[in-house]
Formats: sequence, C-alpha cells, structure tokens
Amino acid sequence: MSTLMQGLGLVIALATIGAATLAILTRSTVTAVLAAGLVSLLASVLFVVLAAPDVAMTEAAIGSGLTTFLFFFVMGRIRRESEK
Amino acid sequence: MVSPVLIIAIGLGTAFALGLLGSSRKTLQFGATLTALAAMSAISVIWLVALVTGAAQTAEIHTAGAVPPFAINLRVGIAEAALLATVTLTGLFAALSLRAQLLKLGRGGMAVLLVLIMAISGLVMTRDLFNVFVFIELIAIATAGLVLLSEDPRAVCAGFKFLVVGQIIAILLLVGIIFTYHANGSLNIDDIAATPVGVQGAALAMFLLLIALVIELKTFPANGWALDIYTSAHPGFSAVFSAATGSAALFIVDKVVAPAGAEWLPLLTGIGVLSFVASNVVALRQDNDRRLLGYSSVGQLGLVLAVIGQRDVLGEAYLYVAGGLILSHAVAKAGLFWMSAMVRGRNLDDWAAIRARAPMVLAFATFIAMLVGLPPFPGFYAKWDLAQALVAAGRLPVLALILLGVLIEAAYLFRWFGFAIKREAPEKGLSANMVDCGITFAAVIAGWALGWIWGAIPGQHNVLATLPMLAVLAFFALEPLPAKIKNVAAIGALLGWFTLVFGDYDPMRLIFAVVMIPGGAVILLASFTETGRRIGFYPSAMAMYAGLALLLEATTFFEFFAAWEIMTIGSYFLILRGKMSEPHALSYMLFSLGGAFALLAGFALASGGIQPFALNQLGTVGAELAPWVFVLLSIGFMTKTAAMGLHIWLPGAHAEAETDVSPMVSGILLKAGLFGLFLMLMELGRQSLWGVDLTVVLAWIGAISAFLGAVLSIFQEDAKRLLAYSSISQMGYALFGIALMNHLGWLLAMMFVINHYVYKSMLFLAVGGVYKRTHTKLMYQMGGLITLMPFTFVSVLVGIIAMSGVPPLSGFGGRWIFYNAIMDAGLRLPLILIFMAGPVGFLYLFRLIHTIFLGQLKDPHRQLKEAPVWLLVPQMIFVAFLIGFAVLPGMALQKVDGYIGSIFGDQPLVWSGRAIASEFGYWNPVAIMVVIAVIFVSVFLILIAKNHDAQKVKQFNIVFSAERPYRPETTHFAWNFFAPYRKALGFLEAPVVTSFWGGVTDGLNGTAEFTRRFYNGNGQSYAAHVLLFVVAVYLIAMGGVA
Amino acid sequence: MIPKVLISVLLLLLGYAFWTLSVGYAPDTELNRTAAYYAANAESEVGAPNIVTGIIVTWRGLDTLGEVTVLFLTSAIIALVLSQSGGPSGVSGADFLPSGELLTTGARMLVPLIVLFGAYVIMNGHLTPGGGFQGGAILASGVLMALLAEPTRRFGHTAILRIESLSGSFYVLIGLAGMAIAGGFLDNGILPLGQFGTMLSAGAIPLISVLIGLKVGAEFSSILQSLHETEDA
Amino acid sequence: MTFEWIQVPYALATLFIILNYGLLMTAVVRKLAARVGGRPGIPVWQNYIDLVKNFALRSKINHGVMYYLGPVFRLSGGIGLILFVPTIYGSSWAQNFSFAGDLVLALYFIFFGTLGMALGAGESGHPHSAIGVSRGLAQVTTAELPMALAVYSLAIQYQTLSITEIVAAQQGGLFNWTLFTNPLAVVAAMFAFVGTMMRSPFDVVLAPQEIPIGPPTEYHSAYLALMQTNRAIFPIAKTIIYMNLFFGGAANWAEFAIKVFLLYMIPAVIGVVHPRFRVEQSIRFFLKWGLPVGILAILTV
Amino acid sequence: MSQIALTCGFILILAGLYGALTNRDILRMIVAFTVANTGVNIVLVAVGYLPGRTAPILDSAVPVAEAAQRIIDPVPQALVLTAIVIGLGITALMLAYAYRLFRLRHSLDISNFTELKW
Repeated sequence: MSTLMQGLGLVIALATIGAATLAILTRSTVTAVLAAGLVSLLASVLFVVLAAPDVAMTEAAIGSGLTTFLFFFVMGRIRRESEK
Repeated sequence: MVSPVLIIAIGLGTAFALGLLGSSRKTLQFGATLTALAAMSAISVIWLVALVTGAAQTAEIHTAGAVPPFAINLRVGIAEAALLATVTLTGLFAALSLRAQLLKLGRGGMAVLLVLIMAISGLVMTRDLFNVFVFIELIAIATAGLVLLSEDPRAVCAGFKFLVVGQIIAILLLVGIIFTYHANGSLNIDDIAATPVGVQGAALAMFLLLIALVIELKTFPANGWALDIYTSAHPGFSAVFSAATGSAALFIVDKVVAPAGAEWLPLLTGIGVLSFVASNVVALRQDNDRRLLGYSSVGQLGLVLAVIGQRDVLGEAYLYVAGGLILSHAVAKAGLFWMSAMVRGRNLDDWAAIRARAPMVLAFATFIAMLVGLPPFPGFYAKWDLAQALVAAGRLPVLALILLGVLIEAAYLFRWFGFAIKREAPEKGLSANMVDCGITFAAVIAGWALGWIWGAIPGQHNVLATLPMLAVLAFFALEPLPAKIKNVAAIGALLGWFTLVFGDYDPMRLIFAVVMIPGGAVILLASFTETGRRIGFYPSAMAMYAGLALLLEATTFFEFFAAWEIMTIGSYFLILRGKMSEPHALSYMLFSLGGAFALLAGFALASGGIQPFALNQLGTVGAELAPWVFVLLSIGFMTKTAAMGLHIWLPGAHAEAETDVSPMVSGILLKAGLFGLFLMLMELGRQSLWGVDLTVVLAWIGAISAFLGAVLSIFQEDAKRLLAYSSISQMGYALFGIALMNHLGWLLAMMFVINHYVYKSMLFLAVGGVYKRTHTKLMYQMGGLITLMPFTFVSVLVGIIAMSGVPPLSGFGGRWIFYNAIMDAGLRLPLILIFMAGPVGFLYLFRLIHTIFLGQLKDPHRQLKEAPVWLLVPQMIFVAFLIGFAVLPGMALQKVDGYIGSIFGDQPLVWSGRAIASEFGYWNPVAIMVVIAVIFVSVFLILIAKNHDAQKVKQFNIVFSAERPYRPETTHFAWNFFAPYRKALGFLEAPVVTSFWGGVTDGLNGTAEFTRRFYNGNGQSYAAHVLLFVVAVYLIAMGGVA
Repeated sequence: MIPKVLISVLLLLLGYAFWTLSVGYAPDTELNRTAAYYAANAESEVGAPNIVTGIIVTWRGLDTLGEVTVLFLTSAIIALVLSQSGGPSGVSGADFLPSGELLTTGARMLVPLIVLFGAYVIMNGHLTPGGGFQGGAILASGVLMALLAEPTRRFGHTAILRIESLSGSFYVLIGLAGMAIAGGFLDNGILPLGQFGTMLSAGAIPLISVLIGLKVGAEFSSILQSLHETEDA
Repeated sequence: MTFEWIQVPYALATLFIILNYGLLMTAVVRKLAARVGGRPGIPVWQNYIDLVKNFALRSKINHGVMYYLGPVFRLSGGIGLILFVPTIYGSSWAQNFSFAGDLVLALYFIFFGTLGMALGAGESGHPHSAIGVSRGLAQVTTAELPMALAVYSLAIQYQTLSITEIVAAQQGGLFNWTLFTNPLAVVAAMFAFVGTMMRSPFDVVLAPQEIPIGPPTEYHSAYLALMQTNRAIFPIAKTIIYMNLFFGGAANWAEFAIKVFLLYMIPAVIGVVHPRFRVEQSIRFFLKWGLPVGILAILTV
Repeated sequence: MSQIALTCGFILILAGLYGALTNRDILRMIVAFTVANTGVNIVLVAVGYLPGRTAPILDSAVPVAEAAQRIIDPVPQALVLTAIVIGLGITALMLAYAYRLFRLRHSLDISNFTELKW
C-alpha cells in the first residue's frame, strides 16, 4: 500500500463528502438525487481502492444506477400527479 | 421429527411459489397460505411438545455444511420453540383475521404475511448477528407492507414514519455489528459470548447493537412511530406486530445480552422500567382503543425488558418469569386486537357493544387479567417469582416501580372493562362472525391453558388445580342454566366444601370459615329472588368464595396471595354488576391491587426469596426486616378492611352493588382483611419502627376509622352508603381490638367478625328489599314503611339494637369484652375516639330505621308490598341467630377464647355455666335476657290491660302547631337529619382523603396529558426522539461503564 | 419539528460516539479466525476462488436467501402500494430523459449486450468479482434501458413473475436438498466441487448464482416496471 | 352471686320505694323551683294525681305497633336500669339483679329506653318527634363522652367494672370517695350528668315538641302514665349510678335519699340560672370543656 | 487508509442523518438516507480492510496456501453486498410510500402527515 493509494483514497473520500454535502444542502431535489448517485459512484471507486471489487460492482450498479432511476421514476409520477 | 429449518423453507417457498398459481385464483392462494402457516405452526408445536416432554433435546441446526461460527446456525430450545409456536400460531390466526384484505389484494399480501412470519421465526432461531440484521430488515419491510392492508389512510403515514425509524435502526445496527465483528472476529452470538474481548471500542459497538435492538422494542420515548402503527393498522396485523414481532424482538435482546455481558443489565432494566411506567401513565389519557393497546404493548415489552435486565438475580426462574410475561402479553394482546377487529367504534366506550355477548365479556376479562398478571394466568406466577427474586437481591426500587406500573396499567384496563360493561352500547355495535370469534376464543383457551401449564410446572402451586377453582370453572359451564338452579348448585357447593374442610380448622379459622362459607350460603338464599339466567353472577361469586376458601386453606405465602387475588377478582366482577357501580368498582379494584402489591412486597421481604415459605414461618423473619414486613402487610390488609385513608373505595363499592352482593362484599369479604391481620399479628407480634410501636399505630388507625366512619355515616342520605360507612367504622373497632394485642382484644375482634357479618348482611338485605320496592336508596324519600314491610322492619330493628350494643342483644357482648379488653391495654388516647364512636353509631342507626320505617308514609308508596320472601328468609335466620347468640355467646366464643388463650398463654375469662366473668367484671347473658324480657312483658301487659281498646287512627292523623299537615312529605323530617351535628362537627366531613387520592389521580392524568403531547405526529420528530434516546442512553451508559 | 440546532447537537454527540469508535479502531494485522477459516477452506469446502461469493452463497447462504426475499418483498409491496393508490395513466421516465430515436436504436443494440454481460457476471461469480446480485442488477439495467427506450411498451409481467417465482422456489428447494443429501440447509455440496477455478465447479454455487441472478433481475425489473408503469396494468 | 326467687320480691320492694321517692322528689324540686320564681307551684302529690288520672283515661288512640310499644320500652328501660344496679351498699335485699352484669351493662342499658321511645315517637309520624330525637341523639353523643372517660378512669383506678366493688372501695370515710380520690373523673362525669338530665341549658332537645321524652300531644292515657312513671324512676336510677360511682354509694335508705336529692338538685339549680344552648352549642361546649377534663382523667389515673 | 475510509463513512452517516432530520421534503429525506446508507457501507468495508493485502479472490496471484497471509477479510464484503441490496429495497419501498403519501395529501412535506398523534 503506497502513499499514492493513500492520497488517492483521501481525494476520493473528500470528493465523496463534498458530493454528500451537495446532496444534503442543495435546494433542487433533482440535483440532490444526482449528487447522491455521485456519492455512490465515488464510494464504489473507494471500494476498489479498499480491495473490494465485488462491493464496488454492486455499489455502482445498484447504488448509483438503479437507485437514481427509481428516484426519477417516482419524481416523474409525482410531477404528473401534481400537474393534473 | 422434522427440522425446524422447514419453518423457514415452507414460509419462503410458499411465498415464492404463490406467483405460480396465477393471480386470478385467489382462494387457492389463500388456501396455500393457510396450509403453509398451519404446517409451520405444526412443526413448532411438535417441537415444543417434544422439548417440554423431554422427547427431544435442544436442536442445533447447522447450515451450509459447516460448523458455527463459520456458517450461520440456528437453535431451537424450549424458549425458542415456545416463541415459534406463538409466532406461527399468531400468524395463522392473523391470516384468518385478515382474510378479507388478503383475498382482495391477492398474492402479494399473502406472500408478505408469509415472509413476515418466516422472518420472525428466523429471528427467533438464528444465532448469527448479521443474520439477525437481515431478519429484522425483512420484518421491517414486511411490516411496512402489511400496514397498508388497513383501510385507514393514516396507516400510510404511520408506515412511512416506521420506515424512517427503521433506517436509523439499521444504521446503528450495522455499525454495531461490524465493530463487534472486528472486536471478536466472529458473528456468532455464542462464539462472541465465549470469547473474552479486549479490544477497545467493543463496549461502544455492543452499545450500538443493543440500543438498536432495544429501539426495536419501541421503548418509551422512542416509540411514536410504533404507536401510530398500532392505531391505524388493521388489528389482525397489529396482533402480529404486538404479539409476534414484539416477543421476538425481546428474545433477540435476550440473546445478545449474553455476549454483551452482565454490565449492560442495569441499563436494560432502567430502560425497561422507564418504558413500562411511562407508557402506562400516558395510556391513562388515551381513548382510542387500538392506541391504548399500543401503549400497553409498549409497556409490556418494557416490563419484559426490565426482567431481562434482572436475569442475573432471577437465576433458574428467569425463563419462567420472562416466558410467563411474554406469553401472557402475546396471547392477551393478540386476543384484544382481534376483538378490536370486531368492535366497530374506536372509542373505548364503544366496546360496550361486546356486552351483548357473554363469551366476549369472558374473553375481554381473560385478556385483561392476563395483562395485569392476575391468577390463574402465567403473569401472576411470573410476578410472584419476580418479586421474590428482586427482594432477595435487595432491588426494592425496581420492584416498587414495576408494581406501580402494573397498578397504572390495571387502572386503564379495568376502567376500559368498566366502560364495556356499563356504558351505553353504541349503535354501531359489533361485526362478529364465526372466524373472528373463533380466533379470539382460541386465544382465550390458550390463555387458560397457559395458566394451567404455568401452575403445573414442578415447584409451583397450581392455582387452577384446586377444588374451589375447578368449581368456579364448572360454573362457567353452568352459565346457560336458569339462575335458580345455579343458585342451588352454588349453595350446595359452599356447604359441601365446608363439610369437607371444617374438621381440620382450629377454632379461629373455623369461625372465619363459618362466616365465609356457610355464611355465604345463607346470603345466597337471597339470590333466589332473581329470575332469568343472571349471566356472570355465579362465576364471579364463586370465584370470590373460592378465593375465601383457599385463603383459609392457605399454608404458604404463595397460596395465601393467590387466594387473595382470586377473591379480589371475583368480588370486583360482582361489584361491577351494580347499576351505577362503574367508577366504584374501578376504585375498589385499584385499591385492592395496591393492597395486594403491598402484600406481595411484604411476603417477598419476609421470605427473602425462599420458596415455598410457610405462613407460620413468618415469625422467623429477622428483626431488621420484621417491622417493614409488618408495615407492608398491614397496609395490604387494611386496604381490605377499608381503614381510614384507604377507605374511599368502600362506600361506593358497597352501596352501588346489587342487593344480594352488598351483604357478600360487606358482611363477608371485609373479614378477609381481619383474617390476614390475625395471621400476621399471631406470627409477628409487636414490632417497632423508629421507636414507635406499630400495633399502637394500628390501634390509632382503628380508632380513627371507627370514629370517622361513624361520623361520615350519619351524614349520608343514601341508605346503603350509610351502611357502607358504618362498615368502615365497625372494621375500625375490630382493627382496634386486634391491635390491642391482648386476649380480650382479639376476642373482641372475633366477636366483631361474627356480629358484623350477621347484622351488616341483614341490614343490607333489608335495605336492599326496600330498594327493590321503592326504587330509591335515598332515605328521605321513604318513611312509614313499617306497616307495609313489617318483617323487614323487625330485622332492621334487631340489627340496629345488636349493632349499637344495647343489651340484651349480642352487640352488648362485644361492648362488654371491649371494656374488659381496654382495662389491660396501655392505650388510652385512641380510646376517646372509640368511646365517642359508640354514641355516634347510635345516631346513624336510628336515622336508618326512623327515616325508612317510621314517620309519614309517602303517597307513592301506599301500595308497596313486603320485600320478596327470599330476601326475608336469610334475614329471619339472622334474627334468630342474633337472639340465640345473645343468650348463648359461649357456643361460638368459648372455643375461640380457649384458642386465643393458647396463643397468649392466659385465660382472663371464666366460663361458668352460662355466665362469664373476667378479672374486672361479669356478664350473664341469660339473666340479662330474662330480666329484660320479664320487665318488658310485665309493662306490656299493664299497657294492654289499659289500652287494649285503643282506637287505630291513620298515621297522618296528626296536628302540629295547630295545623293539619297538607302532604306527608312536608311532615317527614328526614333530610339532613342531624343538621345540628353537621353545624358542630361538619368539618370532620371534609373530604381530605378523597382529595388526596383525587390529587394523586389528577397528578397522574396531568402527567399523562403532558407527556403524550410529546408524540406530535411528525415523523421527523419521532426520528429525532430515537436519536435523542440513543444519545441520552449513550451518555448515561458510558458514564456508568466508565 | 425539532430545531436544527438541536438536531446538530444530537448528531454531534452521536458523532462523538463514532469518533470514539474510529479512534479506537486498529486494523487487524492478521486475519481473524473466521476469515482465516474461510481463506483456508475456500477450496476444500466450497471450491470457489472468489471467497466473497463462497461466503455469500454458501456459508452465509441464509443471509442471501433473506436478501433475495427482501427484494421479493419490496417488489410485492410496491406493486401493492401502487395498485391501491390508483393514479394517472402514462409513464414517468419520459419526463426526465429524452427518448429519442437515438436512444431507442441504441437501446435495441445495447440490451442484448447488457444481458449477455449480466449472464457472464453471474456465471463467473465464483471465479471473479461478481455474482448473482451484480449480474441480476445488470440484467435489470437491461430492462431499464428497454423501458427508457420504449416507454409505452409493456414487458411480460407474467413472464417476469414466473421467473421470479420459479427461481425463488428452486432456490429454496436447493437449500432443502442440501439438507437432505449434504451437510445442511443451503450446502453447496449437493453437486461435486469439480475442478477448482473452472466454470463448472464449486458445487451448486453457479447454479445458485444463476437462480439468484434471475430472481434479483426479475425483482428489480418488476420494481422498476411498477414504478414506471401506469396502474391499470 | 346467682339467682334466687327471693330476689324477685326484694327487687319489687326496691322498685316501689324508688318510684315513690321519685314521684315525690320531682314534685318537690318543681315546687322549689316555682318558689324561687315567686310562684306557688304544684302540690307535692300532684304526680300521683296525674298518674292515676292518666291511667284512668278512656279515650285512647293508636298509631301503630312501635307507637304502642314505645312507652313500654321506655319504662322497661327505667325499671331495668334500677334493677341492674345495686341500690344500697351492703344491704342483702337491695342488690337487685346486679349479678346479671356490671357497670358496662348499666351504661349501655340506658339507651334501651331511649331507643324504644324514639322509635315509638317516630311512628307517631309527628315531625317534631323526629326533630327532638335528632337533637337529643346529637347532643348525647358528646354529653356522654366525659362520662365514658370518667368511667374508664374509674375502672382503671379501682381495677374493676363491678359497681359493688367500686362502692366497696369508697367505704371508710368521706375522703375515700371518688370525688376526692379522682376529682378529675368526677368533674368530667358531672358534665355528663348535667348534660343528660334534660334540664336547661341542655334541654333544647325537649323544646320543640315534648313528645319523645316529655308529656305529649300524641301520647296520652296509659301511654303517658307509663312515661310518667318512668320520668319518676329513670332520673333516680341514673343518679344512683353516679352516686355509686363517685360519691361513696349509699349504705342505707336515708343516705340514699339525701345523696340522690342533692345530686338531683345540681342540674336543677344550674338549669334555673342558665339559658338554653342550641344543640351545636352544647356539642361544642362538651367538646371544649367536658372532653379535656375527661382526657386528663384517664391520663392521670 | 482504513482510517480515512472510516472517517469518510461516519461523516456520510452523520450528514445523511442530518439531512433526513432537517429536510421536510419526503423525497429529500429519502435521498439523505441513501447517503447515510452509502456511508454505512463504506464503514463496513473499511473495517474489513487490512493494509497491504489484496482482494479475497484466489487466483494465480494468490495461491490457496498463501491466502491467509495475502487477502483481506472477506466477511465484511459479504455483509456489505447484502446490506446494499437491502438498502435498495428499503429505498424503493420508501419511494413508493412517498408516492402514496403525495397522492393522499398532494404534498411531500412530512409535517403535513401528523394526524396520528398523542
């Protein structure tokens, strides 16, 4: 484990935290959902660094992929509902 | 034997396979669901039976062909099997209860239910921490799904709140699990427990783990979400949520405590007790039935959590206690939720609808008794053992808080029961059908069966397996018969029991036995006036008599206490039968339970946890504890005798009871308290606390009761209340006599036992007869009934002569013994009150006879008839007895006198022929009777000789102030009869005690109202409560551990 | 509503607890006994080079079964939730993402590839990173892609349902078979372990992976579809 | 002591003496009071005349059984009280039937007549009778309290409840009387004595109606005669108890006559010079003055 | 390395909880919870990490005999896989609920759903 990896990890961690802050504090729900997806994506990179490829795959597919779409689907429904 | 894994496999497999059946064949799907649940139940029950009978050993089930801790393993021992049976059976019944919703929704709903039951079962069996997490999440998700079955749209909000909190729990749980794994290198619960931990942070990890599991229990105050679910979900599901999920969650905490270590136990106790007491307090102000049940569930889980926290002192009794409480809770709560499905209205008083169906009332009573922990249900045994263990370990505050909680719980549950019995039935009524009734009754049967099993466990005394209790059960079966036949059976049963046992009793017990058993039979004669079936009367009455019978039979603390509680329950139901008795029956129940808990604590303190502890070993209690035992037991017994301060339940309870019930509860039941006091003082003798002789305190209380009871009595307008207050006074005399702690004092008390039974029963029956005819109990509305009801008049006349102590009737004997007794005693000041109480008593007695029978007859009453003959029969028996007893007091007292002499080692009375002499004076009842009779007859003859031809004129034919009165009402001086007395001594009437207890009640209700505002309905606030709870407990715990 | 300040204080206190955990944490230098057991016995007991898959499918198979059940439950409940609520017709995804010609065509080409990739990930789960879940998720993304591309098209509900039910039931049956003929519930030893490191090895692991993959894929698809589609389905 | 038939004529003789003494003495007291007030008063044989006249009266009515029995109870109470208390200390024939019971019997038997009379009056249906009973009972509860305490004090002092033994203990000189050996008890008892003799200031009980206890509007003829008889003997009987308990008893009839007369005069004199209390006032009076003395009596003995 | 990941995970958890407790919009609460869940996953994986070792896959690079010395702890990874899937399930469920709630009241503000209380 090199210092390089350490540095990489630190950078990814900071980015993740940044994305999370955005997800929590932003005013727009769409931005928040996308930011949350980004958090997951960055986390899966972190998992790779942490020698967990299985987890990384899962997190990428499920956490950042499917979950985000679920949000959008529901938001779409709600939007249509309120437009009616 | 099939493997218990099949429970999981069948549940899951069926859930998955339901999709293959096609969405249109809903009935088929439902059938499959039921079959699967039935199969799961069958497996659990088979295992339970096998484990209990010893046919099987605790099963360790390995999965994946590897040994733990490397693969997940399951375990099924007795506790697991019992819980599995509870869970799966609840699930099966829940499916039935939810059938309409499930059929509507089809496969999805059924699959969710199956998975829920499967997951709860898995949670019970698994020994792996992470597996616990998976099952908990499954349960959470399934719960969120089933909540939607409700037609109440608010359920959606509840479900969402639940999910939010579920997320927080999941986070805490996962962090806790992973750090525990890090510290121990294992996820297996047993493995962790077996490995000592040295790693820093392990305690904190364990804390997160535990606290997450504890929040699963919906502990106060982190439980707003759960209450919303109880309120809005379909009751068929709430039953599962409360009974199955709750029990399983408790079991998980119990599992995890082993690896966590004993240092967490106090924390669990604290949380549990807080949750128990606080939830019950809040429930006081609740009027939605399901939310009330929710609070009660939360409280019960808290109670069991506290018991888990006390496992270190419970030792081998742990499973018995915790199991008893959990199963009681599960069965009763499930039953109540199912009943709630049938009641259409959501207010507590909408439950009045169940009154129309006697079996439903029985079910309701059963469930409430189970929750409160009354005999013969498991909670009762559990409560007893718990108290013993807690006291033995010196954890009195825990016991006190738990008992307080039970008392509050009893308050709202019995208030609710009172609503159901007494409130006006709502129009909405009941939607009962065969299936719902069936599952409710399955719960009832399960409850009684559990009661039997808990009693039958070796080393316990099975309350149900006694002849009197079996008789009570028999009377349940006799309910369809007409009242008159049941009455014959009841009298027969009482007399039969008496002939069976009376030979074994010492003279003192025998006196009590005669008063309680054949005495009860005499009063039952009056019940022949009742027509119809009189549903509910006989089981209640026989339960009371069974309690009394067992009380006399009791040789150990436990038997005594059990009998005491049975007697209380029976009499509560009896009193509740009165027309206006709802609040009074409740206060009776609460005071009785409070008193019973004082007894429980006293017994536990005395025995120091040794079971069984014989009553006659009470004297061996160490000198430090003895005064405290004395105090606790006295409070318990004095609650029953309604000593001043603890008396406020009595007037209403006795006055509002039915005609033939009042004499039972007054004439007979009060004696149980005296019996207890006798037993206690016989063994404990005089005790001092802080230099105060406690018997002197008792004497003071007795004297104050005797005096104030009499004073309050004279101000009553209601005839039965007057008699009721008079009982307080009379019991005060008896208490005073016992507290004198000398031979004659005790003889005096025994005299009161007999006399009070006779004349109070007689007077209550007489007044009851008058009430039956006039339909009022207010004396000033009566008057002049002497010519219409001559027999009743005679019995009242004899009654009041006897009671006031005027020679020649038997009350005088009591007074004579009293004077001789106080000659020996060192007590002088309380005597002043006693001296004054005598004439004051005369006041109310005169008022009773005067305002009812003398004075002017009112116009509406001119056509009244004499009371029903069956009311008169026992009265005449009593009259005959009083006269006989007056002439020959020796027939009852001489043996008792000898027996008391053997206790005190003296013999102050000399019985020569029919005369009695003491050191100080003498008493010849026969001579008194003869002299008075001769004088009376002579004077009477003179009068007849002169006035035999007197002209009979109408009573109304009077003149006063030179005017003819206009209406009889205007000339009946009756209302506020002792007006001058009120002017002079009315301040004694100030309701100090009532205000005090009223203040206590208001305080509790105020606290409840204030506290429940905390549940503001906002999901985020609830989540914040959870965090607040976690942080608060964290700070406390870390402070404690560090 | 609770003031934000209070929430912050609460979370700071909770953060203190976490901080204590994190300060007290020292990475292991050796594998602990459980992990060491897995490392040592992965070949002999389960025969799967990817130890994580071995653990998931076999040693902690009960968890996995539960996990599959979670998805099953979720999809069932979501279907219930949405069927009860009634709602507007139409589809939702189109509002957020353009479903132009390009996407449609692209999707038509991509979907088979995605499915293929999913199948690969599933089948090699015991050898390389991946397995039933990951593969199932990828399969579901294929369905998602198709949904996005052709919003109005309806996918075979019944087929998905059948796949879901059948794969689930088989999973349970295999578990039972483990109990009957091997070392216990969910033991992968019902089939021969085979040659370590090859595709058809590790006993029942590939089979279970396939079932998990199918089931997870079906469940994800059904969830996506439920949330995407109109209620009149 | 046991019963012998000879006691019956002895008792009747005692009764006869006391009845005559009572008839005469009450007349004398009334006459004295009248003279003090400057009126001529009644002849001393007036009571005999009234008695005979009432017995002879022909018109009589009946309101009911209890009404009928009321006077019977009343007179039986008076006679019984006399017969349960030994009249003359040391006399073999004036012991009456005191073997049947001791002091306690006497104290409680006082209520026998009261109760019966009250019941009888009650059945007359006259509101005034009820008012009178209500007042009487209310007052008696506190008026008797000092007496009860005094008796208890006495019983402890002499360690007996037997009246004969109490009298015996007071023989041998004036200073052996309870009056001197236990003055507090005597003072307390005298409160009760004055309070229960139905004289002013404690006679508001009689005021409204004079039915239950005094001569009558409703009761007349032989009913009244019985009551008048009782009126003559009952106060004497009560006074005898006080005499026995506190004033050395009487060793012969002369001593009896003097002591009873003097004791009887106490309430009479007090009554002449005091206005009436209302009932609540008397209750307060007894609680304020009688009760403390009684308490002191039992505490100091 | 694991300290960094651990801290990052904890911060995500706290941030997520903060968001869930302060945002009244139901959807935003759900988003916040997904962030918190990601944080939990990071914590889990970080705990299983051993410095200087490789992924727990036995291949030519990591022969069976050396496995115990070469690989990191596989157990937390297995757990995380499960946790991720469960997290998705719950998120989906909450979203469905959110939609139901919206239909009920035409609002996504959690403080509008308080009729069950006390």
